[in-house]
Amino acid sequence: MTWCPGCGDFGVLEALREAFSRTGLDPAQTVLVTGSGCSSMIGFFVKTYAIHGLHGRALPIAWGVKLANPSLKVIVAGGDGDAFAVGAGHLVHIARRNPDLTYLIMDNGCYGLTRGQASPTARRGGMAEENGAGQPINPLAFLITAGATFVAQGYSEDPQSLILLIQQALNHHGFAAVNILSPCPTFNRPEAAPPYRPEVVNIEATSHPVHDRLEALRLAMTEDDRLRVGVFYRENRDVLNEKPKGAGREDGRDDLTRLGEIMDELKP
Amino acid sequence: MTWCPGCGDFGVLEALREAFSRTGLDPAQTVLVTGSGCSSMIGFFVKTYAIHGLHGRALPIAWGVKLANPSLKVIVAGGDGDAFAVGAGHLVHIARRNPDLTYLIMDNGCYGLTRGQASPTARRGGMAEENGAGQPINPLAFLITAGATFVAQGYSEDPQSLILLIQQALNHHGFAAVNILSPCPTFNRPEAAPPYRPEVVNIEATSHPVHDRLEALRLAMTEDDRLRVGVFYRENRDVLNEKPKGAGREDGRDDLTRLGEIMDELKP
Amino acid sequence: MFHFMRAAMEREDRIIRIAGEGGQGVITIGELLDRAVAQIGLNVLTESTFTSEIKGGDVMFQLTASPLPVPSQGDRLDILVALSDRGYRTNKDKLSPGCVLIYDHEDTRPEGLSGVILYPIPMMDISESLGNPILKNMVALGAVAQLFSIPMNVLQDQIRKRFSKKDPSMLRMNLKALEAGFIYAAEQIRKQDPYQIPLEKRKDDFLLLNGNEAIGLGALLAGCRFYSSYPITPATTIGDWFSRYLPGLGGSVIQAEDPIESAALTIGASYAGAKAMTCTSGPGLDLMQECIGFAGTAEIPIVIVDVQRVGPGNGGATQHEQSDLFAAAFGSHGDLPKIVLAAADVRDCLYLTIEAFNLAERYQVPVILLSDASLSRRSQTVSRPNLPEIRITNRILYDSARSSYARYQVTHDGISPMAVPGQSGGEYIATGLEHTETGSPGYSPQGHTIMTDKRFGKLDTLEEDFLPMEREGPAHAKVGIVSWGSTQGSVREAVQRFQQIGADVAALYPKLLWPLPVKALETFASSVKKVVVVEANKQGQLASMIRADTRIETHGIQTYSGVPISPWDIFGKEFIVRRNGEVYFNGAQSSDGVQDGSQGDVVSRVR
Amino acid sequence: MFHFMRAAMEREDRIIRIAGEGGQGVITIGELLDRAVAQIGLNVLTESTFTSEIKGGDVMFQLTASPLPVPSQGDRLDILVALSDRGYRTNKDKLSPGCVLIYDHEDTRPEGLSGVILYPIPMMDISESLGNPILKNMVALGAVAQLFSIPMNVLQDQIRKRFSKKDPSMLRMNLKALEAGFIYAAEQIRKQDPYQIPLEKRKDDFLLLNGNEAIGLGALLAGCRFYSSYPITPATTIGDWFSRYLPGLGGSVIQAEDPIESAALTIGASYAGAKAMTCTSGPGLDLMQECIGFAGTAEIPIVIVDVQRVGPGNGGATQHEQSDLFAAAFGSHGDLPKIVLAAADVRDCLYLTIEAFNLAERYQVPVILLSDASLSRRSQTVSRPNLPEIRITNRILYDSARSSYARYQVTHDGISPMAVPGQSGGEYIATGLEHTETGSPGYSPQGHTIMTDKRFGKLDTLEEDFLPMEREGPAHAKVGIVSWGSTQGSVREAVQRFQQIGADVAALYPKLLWPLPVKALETFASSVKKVVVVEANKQGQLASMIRADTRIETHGIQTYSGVPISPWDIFGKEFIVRRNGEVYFNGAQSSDGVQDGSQGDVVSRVR
Ligand SMILES: Cc1ncc(C[n+]2csc(CCOP(=O)(O)OP(=O)(O)O)c2C)c(N)n1
Ligand SMILES: Cc1ncc(C[n+]2csc(CCOP(=O)(O)OP(=O)(O)O)c2C)c(N)n1
Ligand code: SF4
Ligand code: SF4
Ligand SMILES: [Mg+2]
Ligand SMILES: [Mg+2]
Repeated sequence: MTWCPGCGDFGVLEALREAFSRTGLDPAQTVLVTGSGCSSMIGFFVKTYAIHGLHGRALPIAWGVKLANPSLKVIVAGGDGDAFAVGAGHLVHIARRNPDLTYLIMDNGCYGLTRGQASPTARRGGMAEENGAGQPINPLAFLITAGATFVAQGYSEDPQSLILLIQQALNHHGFAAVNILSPCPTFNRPEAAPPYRPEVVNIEATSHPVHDRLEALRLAMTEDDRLRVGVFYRENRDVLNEKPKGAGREDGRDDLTRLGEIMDELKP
Repeated sequence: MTWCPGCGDFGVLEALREAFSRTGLDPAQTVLVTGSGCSSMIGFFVKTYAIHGLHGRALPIAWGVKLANPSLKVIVAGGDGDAFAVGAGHLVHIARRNPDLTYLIMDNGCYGLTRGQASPTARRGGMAEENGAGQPINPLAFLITAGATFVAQGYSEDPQSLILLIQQALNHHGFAAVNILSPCPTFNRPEAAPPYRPEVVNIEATSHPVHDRLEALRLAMTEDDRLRVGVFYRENRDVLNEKPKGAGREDGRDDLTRLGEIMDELKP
Repeated sequence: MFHFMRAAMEREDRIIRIAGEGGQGVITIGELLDRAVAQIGLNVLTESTFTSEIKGGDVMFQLTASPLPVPSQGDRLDILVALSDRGYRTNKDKLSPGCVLIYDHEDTRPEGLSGVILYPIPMMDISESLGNPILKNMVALGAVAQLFSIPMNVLQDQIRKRFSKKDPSMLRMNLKALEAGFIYAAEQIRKQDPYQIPLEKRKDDFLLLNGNEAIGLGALLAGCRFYSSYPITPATTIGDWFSRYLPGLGGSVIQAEDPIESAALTIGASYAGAKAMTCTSGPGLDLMQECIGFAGTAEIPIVIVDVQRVGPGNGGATQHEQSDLFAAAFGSHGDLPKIVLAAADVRDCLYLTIEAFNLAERYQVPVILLSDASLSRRSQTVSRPNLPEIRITNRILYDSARSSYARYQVTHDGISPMAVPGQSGGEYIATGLEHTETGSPGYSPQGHTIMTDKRFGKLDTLEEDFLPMEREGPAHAKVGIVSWGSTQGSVREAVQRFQQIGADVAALYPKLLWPLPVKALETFASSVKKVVVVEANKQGQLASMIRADTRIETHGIQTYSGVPISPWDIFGKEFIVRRNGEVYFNGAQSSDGVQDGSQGDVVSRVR
Repeated sequence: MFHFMRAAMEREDRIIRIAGEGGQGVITIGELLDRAVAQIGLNVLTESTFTSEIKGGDVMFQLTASPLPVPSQGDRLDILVALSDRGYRTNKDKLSPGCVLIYDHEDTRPEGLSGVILYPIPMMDISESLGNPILKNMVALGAVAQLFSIPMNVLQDQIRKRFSKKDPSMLRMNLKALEAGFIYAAEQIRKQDPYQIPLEKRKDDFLLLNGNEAIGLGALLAGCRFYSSYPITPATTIGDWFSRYLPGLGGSVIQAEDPIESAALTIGASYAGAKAMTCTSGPGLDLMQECIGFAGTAEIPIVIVDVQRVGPGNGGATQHEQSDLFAAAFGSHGDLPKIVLAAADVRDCLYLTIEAFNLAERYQVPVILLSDASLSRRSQTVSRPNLPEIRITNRILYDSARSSYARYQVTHDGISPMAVPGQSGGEYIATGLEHTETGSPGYSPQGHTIMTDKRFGKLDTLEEDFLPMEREGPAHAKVGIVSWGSTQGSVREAVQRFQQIGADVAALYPKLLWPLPVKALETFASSVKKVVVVEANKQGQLASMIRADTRIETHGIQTYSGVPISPWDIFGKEFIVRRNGEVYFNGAQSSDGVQDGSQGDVVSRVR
């Protein structure tokens, strides 16, 4: 089991491995949750705990993992289909809750596994165009509006920036999403889909005001032939994956005592 | 079967009826599609064709109606839960395809029918707050980013503006959404939820540049105690509910001829 | 068959029904009465119906109080309290000679009731004289207290508990109205009926719970520390329970944005080691089927509660039906092993929820617990659980001392140790693809066969492990009833009546419905001449499953009217009782007259 | 039992298998061969397997060509073409004496094959000498053409059709490689085998289709003018079909963003009057269950095709299984009437799709058509449908001349006229809530009972209306096989073999699976001594449904290995054939030796 020769996902895997090792993640304390798709196979290629296979539900599964054990490092990875087609609703709701998760979206503008149909991010003029496609989703604008507190864009062919972006995402406290252009040479070939051999611009070099949501949106919505790589938006907001504040335990009473109290309340 | 006394949905129903009659809609040519929720009961109170009851799926059902018969006027109505909770994924995808539909969202910040839990638009500090709610969805920013080509906000207690907004939405060629603040006095009482007895500002009076997406987003994201009513954003874009361009029929050949040709292609 | 009715009426239970419209506070005074009567030490069982509109619509609340356990809502009334004329009219058919009617003579004019004892109370007048027309219900409650000797201090206590948090003036008004009703009844009504609420102090320590609360309590006792759901009637209040109590136990509660999300969250939480649950009703169960299939394939234990309502589609959100059994057992595509349990009463809601977690953990499968609309709001007293006695099962964990680990190892019983994130050396991938022992995608013909057998093989010992199942009646009987879910109560009551008249009827109440407890069913069937399956659905879903997996011929009593099956639906309609006390099941619904049992061989297979 | 095998080998069909790895073009040359052989007028049937990885993984393509109709993929090989050593090794067990092996001796060294005729071809060398190592497959195809007399001009034609749109240099290269293979075989290989592809011209006009294309064609012929789906293997290519042909017929095709959306779109389109369909596989079917329940309750006709794959969970996307029957019949919560059909071959895919639309329109219910992974890519020839002969049913429309209209009117047969938007006076609300005749929410006990009976009552006449069902074999037999879906082909072939040896076996192939065709099944069962249900799933899903709804005792042959059941799985493994030609079913899978039929009474109920 492997990807096609030249698949962008190889680059993402390499960058992820490198970022893991630089960040010093303990595989036993790390959970990588993926959905379904070529890109979601990445879970089979790492040595951490992992979950694979429910198309579009990687994010809520991952949030469930994190809620149950906040001490784990939880990473979500998968395709643009997983993130923006079936999974769009979850992304909208989980981003705004800002759990401490890292989401790596491997965006190839198509459904690779099912042989290349247009995904919601399919660029106009690409091979993968289908009936009634409409205007594509702008992944970065989508994530910023949804309420993600760290939004970046990477490129599988630009490993050095990508490693740094993944590292920053892993270190961000809150919901960090990196949309990674990761071409599918089999179904969405560079010569057919112009943005797939793009001129790369690293926005870190510019003076982009990374804490300004509207400026971030403006930049995200700027569409030309160039691929902007870097951190578009960043914010500090309450993180919601920790167990609810004021939760018991701290007061030293054990479960049995608490359960007894609950039952006392249930006397008529 | 009716709504609670004081429910905002009465005002929306009145405005809808008035807008229908001003627009001169033919009930036989009009389909009102709703989901599930108190607000979705509105389908039982009109004299048009209607569909009711699949929570969160009103929009794709409506689009199906329109695709099958583009000559119909198709209106979608329902709650904030229907639109932004279960239905959020559909909204994202259908808005960007810009079908010729009118969507009236009756936003009460809660799930009225199931007795008032917080919905994704529940304002902070309202009665309806729940565990892990996170930052609420900003309906207007959501709609604009998603790609709706007409985005407005109304208020059930401001019938005159509301009628005009619904009329404009009905006349818009493309996906027109009106988010209507429609308070639920039973579960989300004005005194508990500050935005529910808001100071109303009509943005039509200001010089808001309605075709500028970023300015529209800026205005949508401006959050204070005032309720801004009016058209936030408007755009002309290809409408995708018509049958695919270049579709047959025009060439005068009948189905039988075409089917015969298709079968010819299937000879080995 | 009137003599059977009389026999039933000689019981010591009292049934009081309050009827009116949405917004009148029917449920409020019903619940106060319920709590008061329970507090003084009686067994209670409540039944209520209303529609899902928030305001308006018929509402009724019924309370049965008895020194003995109350099996079901019964099929008669002793006392009807009509808060409105509509409340009176929709219920007057239930009034038989000897019944009491309490009503407001300003709006209601009872006519043509023979032998019914009438107690008119000017509820609206009194309420308005206190300055608030909304207090009618409390006036009625006061009158009820006076007429049937319910201690006022207990009622006042309950009212204080309920209203104290809200504004104190409300509390005062309500207490005043209660008293006004009491005084009016004492001064103006001459008691003509024999009913009193007996004052018996229960000696055990007990709780008062409805079905949904019992599920919540059961989950907490089982060790559930993660809960997520999306609101849906009649399951919603289980979420309220967890929001109230789970954070205090260090657990997490998430109101998800749709049922799929809640199921996915639950799967993630369980993978991470938490005991996790989600609750829903039919439409939500449909949406969760893909997640259920994933959990089953990846062998992640989860508990799903389905509080059934009228289906199909959105159906009737507040109404009663037992029609999700097929969907629970067969709904997710492919060959998927899972466990389906059904709760018959509030006590079951508590203990079967614990069992659901135990089974999920032991077998690493999705466990679906079926409850229903009636049970969700049925209030019953339950002995206080003794915490140390509760048996808790936890999943078999990977032993990190071992050198190599294959998550899906094919073991002798099919159950493979599970690693939990944090355990070093246990890193594995859980996948919904068919897989090898280590979790890699595995597409070989042998592989899929072996893994399918492994997953199903886990449940081979289930019927022996899981015993809860009740049988009652004689060891051999002409007719053996099989029933499930809350219908059990009415069957139990019907069986009691059959016994009173010396008729030969036994009953079996399975709690494990899937995989079907074949041995127990066949043993039961071999002890009776005819098996009659009683259930509240059209298709005879359990009967169909029994026929599929056993050699038993089944006859069916099915109702699908949105209200629970009553004892009379069983006792009265479908059985032929001969003078000598012998009883036969008459398969043909429309047939009447006494038939000989030997003619009853016509099989009423239910399609 | 080797003599049975020999009997089978005397048939006139030829089975050629091409095996290799993903990316080698196995499927490409398989399809070219298929089309060429079909074009010269033979009956064909193909079977292929591969995994869902895009590159790499085992791939095989098998073609059976015969002057007679080909019922199944069979269970033997005549010719194996190995494009790689792995392709050789995974298939060598299939080679028996007299078979031909074509391989590249540079990478493959066949050993220990007795009696197999070896034709080594230096495919890679030749390919590389043409400047492109990717042409190995075409070299092999050329050799095959030469060795088994497949007319080169026909193959060249097919290659031109396939490559002409792509770059012309590709086309040239491929033709060159074909020729090189042909020449090499002609010059270097001495033919030792007796195989030739017979040249028989079919007289009828015929099409070559796979199962998914046949579904697409059937839908167009039925009048389907709206299609939406979300890609999912093995259903995806049905979407490709509609994208290609439906717009030309004025219809709409939407690639939805998830399976739920596609089902909702389909419902809306049908409400508006279009015949509408969606296609999916198991995980998508799970997600659609809520929509299916809505359509059933609101009585909106829709057609859902489920191309089954290995389940549960994501299972195996490209692999074969028949395990979604339970989910199709019972998956949506509540008591929901619906119709489930299953296609057995490519012809069925075409005509049952038409039937699915007819039934949906007539009964206003959701109709689920089951196909499967094997069928989805099985290529077969089908006589060209005669358009004017195809019977099309349309929904009963509201008559706008009438003065009043109640959409859900309770009629004698339960079918109520439907209004379509645009019809004045027909305005109504379709709702998933339980409702009255006019569509208002209706919660009365009588109301729900009546409407449930109405919805189920619609299907009372279904079994009489819908006849497609085949029976074969003697009028009375010792063993009667019931089978469904594409397993039918292997059963048919097994029954032919039983007939050849004079054994007493009949078979019934129902196409309507739910509601179960009870009468036909019982008539069949009464004509045989034992009923054996053959299906590719673990639980014996159809067998279970038959036991539930009929008095038939079933025995089961089930495989669940991800590949189709073969004739030998039926003919060889589970039956005991005595010297006199009598045949008994041996229920116990592990038993061996010849048993007397009278001992076979042990019931092998399938759990
Ligand atoms: C419910 C459901 N629908 C459809 C599928 C089929 N499917 C699997 S992956 C996939 C999309 C893959 O696209 P993407 O997520 O972008 O991943 P990629 O293969 O492009 O990396 C689809 C449609 C599925 N597994 N489950
Ligand atoms: C699949 C599914 N989940 C849950 C429900 C229960 N439900 C019905 S309406 C509703 C939310 C109502 O909120 P909203 O859409 O805002 O409408 P409102 O009642 O506030 O007008 C819910 C959760 C359902 N009908 N179906
Ligand atoms: S199909 Fe595309 S996305 Fe999938 S592995 Fe191949 S190149 Fe990568
Ligand atoms: S509950 Fe709220 S939204 Fe529903 S009808 Fe009453 S006031 Fe309106
Ligand atoms: Mg992709
Ligand atoms: Mg709402």
